Amino acid sequence: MSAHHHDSHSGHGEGFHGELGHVVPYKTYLAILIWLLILTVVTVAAAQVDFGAMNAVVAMIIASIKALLVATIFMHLKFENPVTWLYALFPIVLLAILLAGLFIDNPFRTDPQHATEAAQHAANRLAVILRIG
Amino acid sequence: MSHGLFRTEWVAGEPPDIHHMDVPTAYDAAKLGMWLFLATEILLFGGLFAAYALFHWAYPTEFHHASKELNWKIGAFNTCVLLISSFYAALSVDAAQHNNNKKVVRYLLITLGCGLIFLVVKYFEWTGKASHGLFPGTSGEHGAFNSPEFNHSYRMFFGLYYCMTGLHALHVIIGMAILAWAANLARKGRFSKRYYTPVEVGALYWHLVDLIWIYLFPLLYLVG
Amino acid sequence: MTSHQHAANPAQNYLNHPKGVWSWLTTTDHKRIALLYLFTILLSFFAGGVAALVMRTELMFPGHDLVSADTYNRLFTLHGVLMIFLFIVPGIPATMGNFLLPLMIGAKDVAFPRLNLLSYYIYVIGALFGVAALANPVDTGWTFYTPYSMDTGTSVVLMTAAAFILGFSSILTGLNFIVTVHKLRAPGMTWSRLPVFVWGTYATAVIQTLATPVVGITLLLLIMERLMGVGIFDPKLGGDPVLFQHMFWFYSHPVVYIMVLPAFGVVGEIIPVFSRKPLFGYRIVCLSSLAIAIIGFVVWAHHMFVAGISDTAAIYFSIITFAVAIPTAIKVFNWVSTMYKGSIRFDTPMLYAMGFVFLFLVAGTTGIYLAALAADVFYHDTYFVVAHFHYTIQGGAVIGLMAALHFWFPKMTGKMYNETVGKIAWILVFIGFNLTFIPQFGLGMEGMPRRYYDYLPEFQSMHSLSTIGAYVNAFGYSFALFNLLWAWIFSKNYAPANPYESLSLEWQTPSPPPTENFVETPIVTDWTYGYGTPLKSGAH
Amino acid sequence: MFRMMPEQASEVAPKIDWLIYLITDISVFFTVLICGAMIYFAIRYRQRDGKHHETPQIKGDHLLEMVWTIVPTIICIYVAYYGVKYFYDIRHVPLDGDVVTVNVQGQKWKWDFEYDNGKKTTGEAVIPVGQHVKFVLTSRDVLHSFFVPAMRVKTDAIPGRYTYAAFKPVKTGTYQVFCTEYCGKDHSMMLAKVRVVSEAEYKTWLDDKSEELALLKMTPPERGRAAYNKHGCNACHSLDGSRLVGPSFLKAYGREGTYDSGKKYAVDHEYIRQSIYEPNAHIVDSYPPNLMPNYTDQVSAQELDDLIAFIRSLDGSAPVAAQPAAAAQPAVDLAALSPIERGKLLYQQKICVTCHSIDGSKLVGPSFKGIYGATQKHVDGSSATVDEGYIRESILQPGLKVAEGYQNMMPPYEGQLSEEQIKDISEFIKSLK
Repeated sequence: MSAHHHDSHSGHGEGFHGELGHVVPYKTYLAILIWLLILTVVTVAAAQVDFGAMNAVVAMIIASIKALLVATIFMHLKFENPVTWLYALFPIVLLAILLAGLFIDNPFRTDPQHATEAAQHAANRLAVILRIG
Repeated sequence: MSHGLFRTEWVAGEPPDIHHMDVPTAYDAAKLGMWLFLATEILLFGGLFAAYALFHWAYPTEFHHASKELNWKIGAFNTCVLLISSFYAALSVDAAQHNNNKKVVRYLLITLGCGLIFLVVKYFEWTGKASHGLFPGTSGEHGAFNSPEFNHSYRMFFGLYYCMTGLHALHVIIGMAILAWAANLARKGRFSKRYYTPVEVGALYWHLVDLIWIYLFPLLYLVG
Repeated sequence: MTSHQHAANPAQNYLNHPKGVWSWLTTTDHKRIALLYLFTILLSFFAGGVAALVMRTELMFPGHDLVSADTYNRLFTLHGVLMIFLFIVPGIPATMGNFLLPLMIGAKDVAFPRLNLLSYYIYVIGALFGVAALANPVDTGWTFYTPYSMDTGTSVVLMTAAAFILGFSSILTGLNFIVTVHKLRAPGMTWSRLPVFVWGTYATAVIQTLATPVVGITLLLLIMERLMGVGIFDPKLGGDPVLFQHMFWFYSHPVVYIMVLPAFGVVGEIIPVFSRKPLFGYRIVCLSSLAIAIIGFVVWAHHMFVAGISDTAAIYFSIITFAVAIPTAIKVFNWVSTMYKGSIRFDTPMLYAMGFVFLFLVAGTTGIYLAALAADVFYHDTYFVVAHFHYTIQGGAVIGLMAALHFWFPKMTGKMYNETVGKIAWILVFIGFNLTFIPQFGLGMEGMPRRYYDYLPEFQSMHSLSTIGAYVNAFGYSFALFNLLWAWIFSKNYAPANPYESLSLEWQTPSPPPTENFVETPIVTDWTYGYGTPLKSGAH
Repeated sequence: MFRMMPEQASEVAPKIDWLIYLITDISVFFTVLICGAMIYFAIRYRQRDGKHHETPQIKGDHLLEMVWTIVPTIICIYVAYYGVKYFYDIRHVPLDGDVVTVNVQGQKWKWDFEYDNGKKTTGEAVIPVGQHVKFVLTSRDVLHSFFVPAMRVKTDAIPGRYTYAAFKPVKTGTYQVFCTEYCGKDHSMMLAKVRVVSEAEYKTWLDDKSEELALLKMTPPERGRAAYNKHGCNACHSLDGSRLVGPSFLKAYGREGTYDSGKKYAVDHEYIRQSIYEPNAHIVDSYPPNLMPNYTDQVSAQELDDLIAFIRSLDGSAPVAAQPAAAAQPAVDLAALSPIERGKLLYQQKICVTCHSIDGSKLVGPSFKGIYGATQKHVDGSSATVDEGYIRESILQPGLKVAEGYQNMMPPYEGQLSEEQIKDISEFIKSLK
């Protein structure tokens, strides 16, 4: 903690000449924008190819790269002190914990005795879909 | 000597006189405060993403099928609009850091314009869906949305779709209001490289809105 | 305020300057906002207490005594919502946290004073929504479980909106405190010199800010469910009611740590002062506050062991829940060790703190039953759980709030309350509370389910005992709070700046403090728990 | 200390009780230890006559901190292990052995049980001792929870999904079942019984078709009356025109008119079918909507026809309480029985049993147990001691004195019971101390 002068009454605007925040060159912003647009095209292209269940994961990876670019450069996160980093990442960790909690529960609920009924139920729903589709 | 609640009088380019903080602390505090608020927004949308992830896993085929109803070209266009608006929001902060209030106003206006385009495109998309009977309370060739016969995973996909895009659109409107407030101050030449917190805070909020859409677009339109 | 000067009561302080109701309603002074919160939450404490007494009277004998089944269900919901969302969640953080945080770290005010006032008014609006919901009071329990909360005819939408708005106020308070502790510490006030109450409030603020939005979106989805029929929680439409429970408890377990962590902080402040001894293992006590806050986020599904979650999830959450017991046990050991070789005075705050240690031991150990999977299958949703969470919330947080109100009363009001009356009130509260909830442990062990309007005759004796206890408990609280109110208005016994010779920063400024808190921004040179003479063999 | 768990009736109960008593002993030990230390320090180091004495500035002790971190961790691991181990024993259902499966349907405020051979019961499940039983739970409306304290088992019943509660009973007897997930107004009344009986008795009970046989011999209106009682219609719809939660069935059939909302209605076969399967389709004016549960998968088509026949029979011509001939009742020589036994027989024949229990539990009407000689409070605030005259009047004109907390539902038995029979019934009630 740098020592701030203690007198509470002085230290108004006119006394301050320091630099506020970090200045990022124009070219960097432009490069990031172009990268973002390219990645949008990539994500659309990736969606046409059918990776099966992996589609969602691929889409999320690309989206996360774009999000990282926006956060670090556009939002100056790269030049912030560690506390801001902590509170930028904390919600992502909590979201991961919530998802982990949900996905340790729902997929493991099948009760062996009732697998037959569950399968039958899913088949019925599929039939309804095909008629609609 | 507590101030009046709203600081009306100010000196162009000079940070306001905050009685218990000096200028760099006030700037850092404002940014940390906004980052914390963005953390709560991420968690607010996080709850929706968790629900979506769960039902995407539970009904993969139905969700994929229902997402075919959405026009991904409009979604892609909206994504680009928001990315460009995010670019100009970042430039407005850069302009403020170079004491150029006129550029700040221009860039903010471009950002607000992009936001408006986004909302208009979203409005037409929603009304389009409603006419196909995919909006709660309506009926179309798929049958009435709220009737039991209506295929329930369609209802769930579109229920989630409207919740997510609706909440996101609300945040776009809030973001535009903040940026408009900052643009108005910039028009009066309020900012300089010693004081531009409103622009910085407004831009941070706008980037978050763009960030959320970056995740919404593939989840809803492409993967389904 | 009588103007005649008795003890050194400075003419100008935050209470009497600036004057006028408008100055109170538009104040951005954290001390005044703390008092505004205090009166509003004590109002809802009183209302919640009355609802509890009516319920306990109904349960005195089996069968219909006072109210119908439907009214009983609305009463226990009202009791839950009032006590949790309106009283204890803002409880210590918004009142004592607001008042003490800036004082304890040597700041003039919180980081965003106007946001602080805005949080108070958002809280008031939320409370008004709750009052509006009284037109057709909700009968779903404070947990709003679907699918019952989706098709009951009571005003669930209004009450969930109230809870959402109150959550928003809680977020903004948490946000304010985090930025304040990071940015506004006085020079020299490093993290290892922060008082343990500030650590507790900081850990609480982290949970407030990061857990509340999830319940916000859950309640919003419940409203969407009722208005639009989205189908996420509705089994008839393919949704999953257990998903609601997951997202609800993801917030509602961390919220119990929002309630109790500040109380840990308060006890950590009181015991050293009245034992004239440094807090034992200060660094570990502070880190255990953060540990509890972090672990609090990963254990929520121990509320759902029998709710139909998978056995694998139940096993995982049961094991990880035990991890919460460790830091809590460490805290209790450290408090008791602080009293070793102390010079102990038994003022009312010390009595509340010692009472807290006993009550929280019972609370903590009964938590072990509910964490052990096989035992929770039997105890879930029985009166054992009711007794457990009343021991943690009332025995923990409310007794912590009472301890704080008594300990910092001279600083807040500049007056001393009547000690003997305070002690008598404590005895009543302590006996009443135990008399109310020890029998409920017995009911739980015999398998009586909770939220029951009518019960089998064999449970009757314990219920009657519990009802008597409830009245003694209620009388104890009213007596204690009345004593404080009386002292504030009529007492002439003005308090010196530091009646208990505490080394903490907030006692170094006059009481009641001036609006600017400190005439001269303090420079902190030493640890705030340096009581007693240093040991010959250097710092132990 | 604190050994208060209910009786151990299932195989897993002793293990769980051992774990609970283990935690109890550890908790009591540590609470006493720590509070004892605190009180000892308080007394030993108290300030004497108000003067503060010198105290050492002890800041901490790393060894102590390690001890009281490791010791609780070991205890927690030990308890957690047994918690998980016995949880496996609770949840484990042997796939190979012969497991009795009972389908349980929770519905607002009653439990329905259905066995593999189609036998259905409400409020009571009969299971054999010594065999693993699996209750497969689901719910028809909101969340419920199937809790049998004596068996130490509890699982939520979730609509739209199957969950199960399984145990192996080791003792015969009747055990209480509670609903422990809040489910609305009568959540505290949603009770049931699990009766554990010997293998042989369970077999005979399961194949006991007497109830179905009796039904076949009856006429459709009589079967309709049985369905009327079995499905609990009597709780809300009276037969004598008096208004209860729902409209009375007396002279209902054939009634026509328009609701306040202007919609026309005619009570015919279709009206009754809709009202049973979609209760909100027709809401009679001044009656509250969405209170009547949906009976879609409970009232079979056959029962629907019987109910319609029964409702059509209530056109006011035949005396309301046309009792069904006690078909399979062996001709018993009444004179040989004591008044109390005769009273008990009448108590069953005149189906007082459906509303008045004799074991103290509260059904539609007050329980007879211990009622004789007690002062009974009434809805209108008055009260009277229950004697023979009171019983006589309650049988003939029940509407005059309605017990507090109950509704005026009892059909008048005027003209169906002789004076002598009424005297027998009151003797029987007097004998129920």
